[in-house]
Amino acid sequence: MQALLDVRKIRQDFPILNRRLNDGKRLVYLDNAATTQKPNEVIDAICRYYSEYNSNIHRAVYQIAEEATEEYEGARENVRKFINAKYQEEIIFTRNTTESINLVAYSWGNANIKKGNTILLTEYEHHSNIVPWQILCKSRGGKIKYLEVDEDGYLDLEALEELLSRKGDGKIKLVSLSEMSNVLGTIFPAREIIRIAHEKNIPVVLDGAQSVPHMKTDVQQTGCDFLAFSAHKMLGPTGVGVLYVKKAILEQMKPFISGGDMIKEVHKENTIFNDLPYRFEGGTPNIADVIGFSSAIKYLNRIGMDNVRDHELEMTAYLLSRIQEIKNIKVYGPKIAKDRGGLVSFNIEGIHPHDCATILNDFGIAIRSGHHCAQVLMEKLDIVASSRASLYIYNTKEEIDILIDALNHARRIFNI
Amino acid sequence: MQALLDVRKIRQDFPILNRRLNDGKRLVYLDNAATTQKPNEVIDAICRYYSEYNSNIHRAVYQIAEEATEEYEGARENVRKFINAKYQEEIIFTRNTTESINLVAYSWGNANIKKGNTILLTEYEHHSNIVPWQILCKSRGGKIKYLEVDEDGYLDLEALEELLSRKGDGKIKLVSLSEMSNVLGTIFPAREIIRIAHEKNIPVVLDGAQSVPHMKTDVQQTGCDFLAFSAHKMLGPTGVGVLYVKKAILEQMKPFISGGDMIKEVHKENTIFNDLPYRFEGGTPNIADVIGFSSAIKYLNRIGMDNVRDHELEMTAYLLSRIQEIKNIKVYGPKIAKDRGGLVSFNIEGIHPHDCATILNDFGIAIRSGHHCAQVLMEKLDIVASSRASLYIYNTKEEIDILIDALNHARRIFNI
Amino acid sequence: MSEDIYREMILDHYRNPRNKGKIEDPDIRINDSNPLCGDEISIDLKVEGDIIKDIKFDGRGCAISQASASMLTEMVSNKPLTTIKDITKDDVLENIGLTNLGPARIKCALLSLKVLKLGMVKYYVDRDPSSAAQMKDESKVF
Amino acid sequence: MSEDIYREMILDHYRNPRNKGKIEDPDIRINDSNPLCGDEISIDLKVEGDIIKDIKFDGRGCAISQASASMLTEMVSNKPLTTIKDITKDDVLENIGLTNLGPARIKCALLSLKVLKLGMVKYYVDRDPSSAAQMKDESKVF
Ligand SMILES: Cc1ncc(COP(=O)(O)O)c(C=O)c1O
Ligand SMILES: Cc1ncc(COP(=O)(O)O)c(C=O)c1O
Repeated sequence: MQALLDVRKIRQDFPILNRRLNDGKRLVYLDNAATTQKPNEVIDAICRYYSEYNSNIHRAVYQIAEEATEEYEGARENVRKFINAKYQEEIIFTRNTTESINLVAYSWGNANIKKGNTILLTEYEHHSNIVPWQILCKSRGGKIKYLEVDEDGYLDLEALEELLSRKGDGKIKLVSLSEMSNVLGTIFPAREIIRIAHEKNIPVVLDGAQSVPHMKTDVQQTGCDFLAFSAHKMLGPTGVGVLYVKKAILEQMKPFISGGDMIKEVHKENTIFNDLPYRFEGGTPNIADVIGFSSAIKYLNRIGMDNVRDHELEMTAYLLSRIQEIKNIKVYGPKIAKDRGGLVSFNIEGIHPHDCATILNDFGIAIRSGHHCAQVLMEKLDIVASSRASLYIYNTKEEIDILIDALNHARRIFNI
Repeated sequence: MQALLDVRKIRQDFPILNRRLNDGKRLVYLDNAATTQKPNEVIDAICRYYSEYNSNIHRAVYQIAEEATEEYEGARENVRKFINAKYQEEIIFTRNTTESINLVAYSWGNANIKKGNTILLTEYEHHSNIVPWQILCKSRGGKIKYLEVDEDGYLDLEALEELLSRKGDGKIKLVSLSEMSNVLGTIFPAREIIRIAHEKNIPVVLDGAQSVPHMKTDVQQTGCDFLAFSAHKMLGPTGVGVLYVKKAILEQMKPFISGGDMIKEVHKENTIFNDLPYRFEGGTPNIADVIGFSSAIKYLNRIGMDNVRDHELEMTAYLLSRIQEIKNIKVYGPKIAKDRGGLVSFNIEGIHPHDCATILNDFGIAIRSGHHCAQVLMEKLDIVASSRASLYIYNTKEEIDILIDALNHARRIFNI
Repeated sequence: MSEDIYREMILDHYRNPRNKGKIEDPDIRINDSNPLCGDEISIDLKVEGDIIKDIKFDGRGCAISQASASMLTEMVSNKPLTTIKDITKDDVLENIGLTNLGPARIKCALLSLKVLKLGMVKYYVDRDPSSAAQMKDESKVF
Repeated sequence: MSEDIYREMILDHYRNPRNKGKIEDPDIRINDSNPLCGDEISIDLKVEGDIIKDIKFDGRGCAISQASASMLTEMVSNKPLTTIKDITKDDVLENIGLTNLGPARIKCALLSLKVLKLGMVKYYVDRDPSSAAQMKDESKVF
């Protein structure tokens, strides 16, 4: 079989991968689920904006402002194509996944969730897909239900169907779930879940923070009503998120962040809001980083999202098999690599994940340890924290080997 | 008198000032009230972050994450010092001034504005300091009053005192105003206004979008309860704003954007929020740009904000006097340069400001034309739009001369 | 260069706009504004048996938007209402002789076309509400 | 290097924590968590005439936070409650022999001190609510 990605070449595009750490070690970056590294062309796009045509957009008629507007709106078109949305107006730029979900909770939620309504989440959701709904429900008198996740990290679609069929007081008004768990790694069958929900006329918010960066996304195929994701988890800069909303729904939604740029006319007593999508982008946007994000998307397109997925699948299978060699290790989530995105969470009995990460740092390895903003899941798993290694296009089997050696070293330090 | 700033040297720090436009003309950038240009060291700080220590902050224990956390929190300390806030916890990073004001409207406003309460704004406010209050008042049953601005662009402090003294139904619960008008250029006596308001126990929001970049700010001296401003208007990157809130008030405020990073513990039914200021920064922050902003502040500190102000005063006086040579020109705002920040808005009778900007673009001049997000003021002035030239540390008298020549050329084209 | 934009013809239509004003008791009255600059254009139409019998525009704006509106009214006057469907953005730009405007100024030039198309859609939908879905995209200009 | 951190003393306190558990009917019971990792520490105190007569801690956490809590309880046991005021973050770090921790791990090492200071403040404020303002900053550790 032919190599899926030319990883050696890809690595040359990422300046940080040449970084030498304090003790001269090379960086082994395995925290991609938290944020990914950035290729030169993304960094360059940002520099070029600031060095050549930095200016405020939409409202000015001079040359550099027109250039900036064109690049900014071009980024919107690139995002539209990347997730195969039907209309550009369906793409709203936010700061991150978190703000995208908050936008839905404040704007759609306040208008549609009433006393006694229930919102269905799952037990593996990220805090960003829990807390906004808790706050909404507290203010509107709604309730939250959590769909259970089983031992191996799967959902029970029959239980889902049963829940969504409930009438009267327990009726579900909205489903919001992550397409891929940032702890278990499970990829959930979004299309199937949405089909079931839509049969009962229940809209679905998809948290794509972990899925969009790692596999092909097609909002028209999955049919999701809302999709939230972050640029910084897919080679793009910090400070940019996306919220996709189906046009028919977006047209009914009230503005969230209000002020400059999202209005058509402001009078003392009332305001006429701007057309879509501008109505939802108040104030000077994060112009430079939206343009940088556009470059990240171009980079991913060039590689091809199917190749990204295939590479990660190969790496994940290798990581899964090697990590299970380690004594007293507990690995969370599906046993089968193809049901997973490119991350593996684990605990070595007797070593707290924090201590594990500190020891790994001696090897130049960057992994995450903690609750991964998923404390509801941690409670379910009856742990406080776990370690997580997460992969992307530039990771190699050699790096996984370094990780395994380091974990064994940790066992020796702790005498386990 | 000695030159205030070594403008020639400063200009070398800004790569965009070497930009040649389509027709070979050099850029004459006079739209600084919309956004300023960025010096090399700000651009470099962003590149360095992405090339050397890009990682998610606060929650990881590996080396580059600790470096990033340190830089990010160091930026907070730099902002604190820059506006002389008492505590670091009082500094919240947002996307821009607009989001900062929305945060106050949603979090403080929803808890404190009740049916019949009045919020006092002024007629010259930017849409970002009007629309959030309109939306708040609509949902809470509150009212907005606009303090009038006179012919020459000043407020009547006696009228203010009278308004703030009203009891019962017309009682004012909050004052929110811009310290400097982005159209009239007037610098308003914030300290005096806040003193009057505080005598009646009324808190004050200061929109510092135009003032903080151009003059020394001291929140302990002015005593404002809230201060909002944007990094991109003071040499910093797009995508970063600041909200300062007095600690005693902030402690009482509920979160706005909720999700990862702003929590201490999340359970199925409830959440314990994180300490200040993290409680107000949900999701992955705009790490790179906050660090870039920190560099911008260092740059401004090195120049000295008093020198910034003095340079602008000199330029503004020159611009004001030269522009009045032009026939049929109407200049808005104070006649006296020292009552102004570094911007001048104007209209030439018979030339729509849009057409004016298009003609100026032929000269490489970037100025703004339009309603400047201040349509309430436009209605008051009985115009649809105006042109605006706005200055910063790198602008020179030669550039002002080019502007004057171009305006005269526009008059010739339009035969006026 | 702006000399190419502000030719005599544009300035003439700007200073002496054709069909400027209001129609009393119009069959269609519609307006929209350009959020870029706050400029507004309203258009009144008198329609007889599908023919545009009278058209007037009103509003404040720049030379480009005003001249463009003025020329557009001349272009459709006494034509069938359905011709509006077929007018493209390029038709308008060619008609006023401004084919190389930047993206910001293009919106000025096309505001009147946008308003006119909105008016036509409104006219048909008022008469036949069931056509709303089908007419939805007819008012798209850019 | 982590070998310097995970020395025998730390691992010993981690595996065999001193004063771990709960006090029945304590004079002070207080807890806090580290938002970084979700680790929790609760501390119970028995105070007699201003002397800490008994102290126990409980919670789950990493070797550093557990060892640090264990050593801290030894440090203040049978001391006057007011000594807690004077314990600095450097005292704790020196006591456990970890003076070069990074900013993230420092929070692990200091969580127990933070909880202990919170407990002391609560004790005094419960007895004399008017002291709240004055005690406000006493619980600051970092
Ligand atoms: C006075 C004033 N307030 C608020 C704003 C809004 O700033 P931003 O677009 O950065 O949110 C601006 C700038 O446009 C301004 O001039
Ligand atoms: C599943 C999931 N949802 C939401 C988020 C929040 O993303 P952000 O911090 O970019 O808002 C994350 C990432 O941390 C995530 O993994």
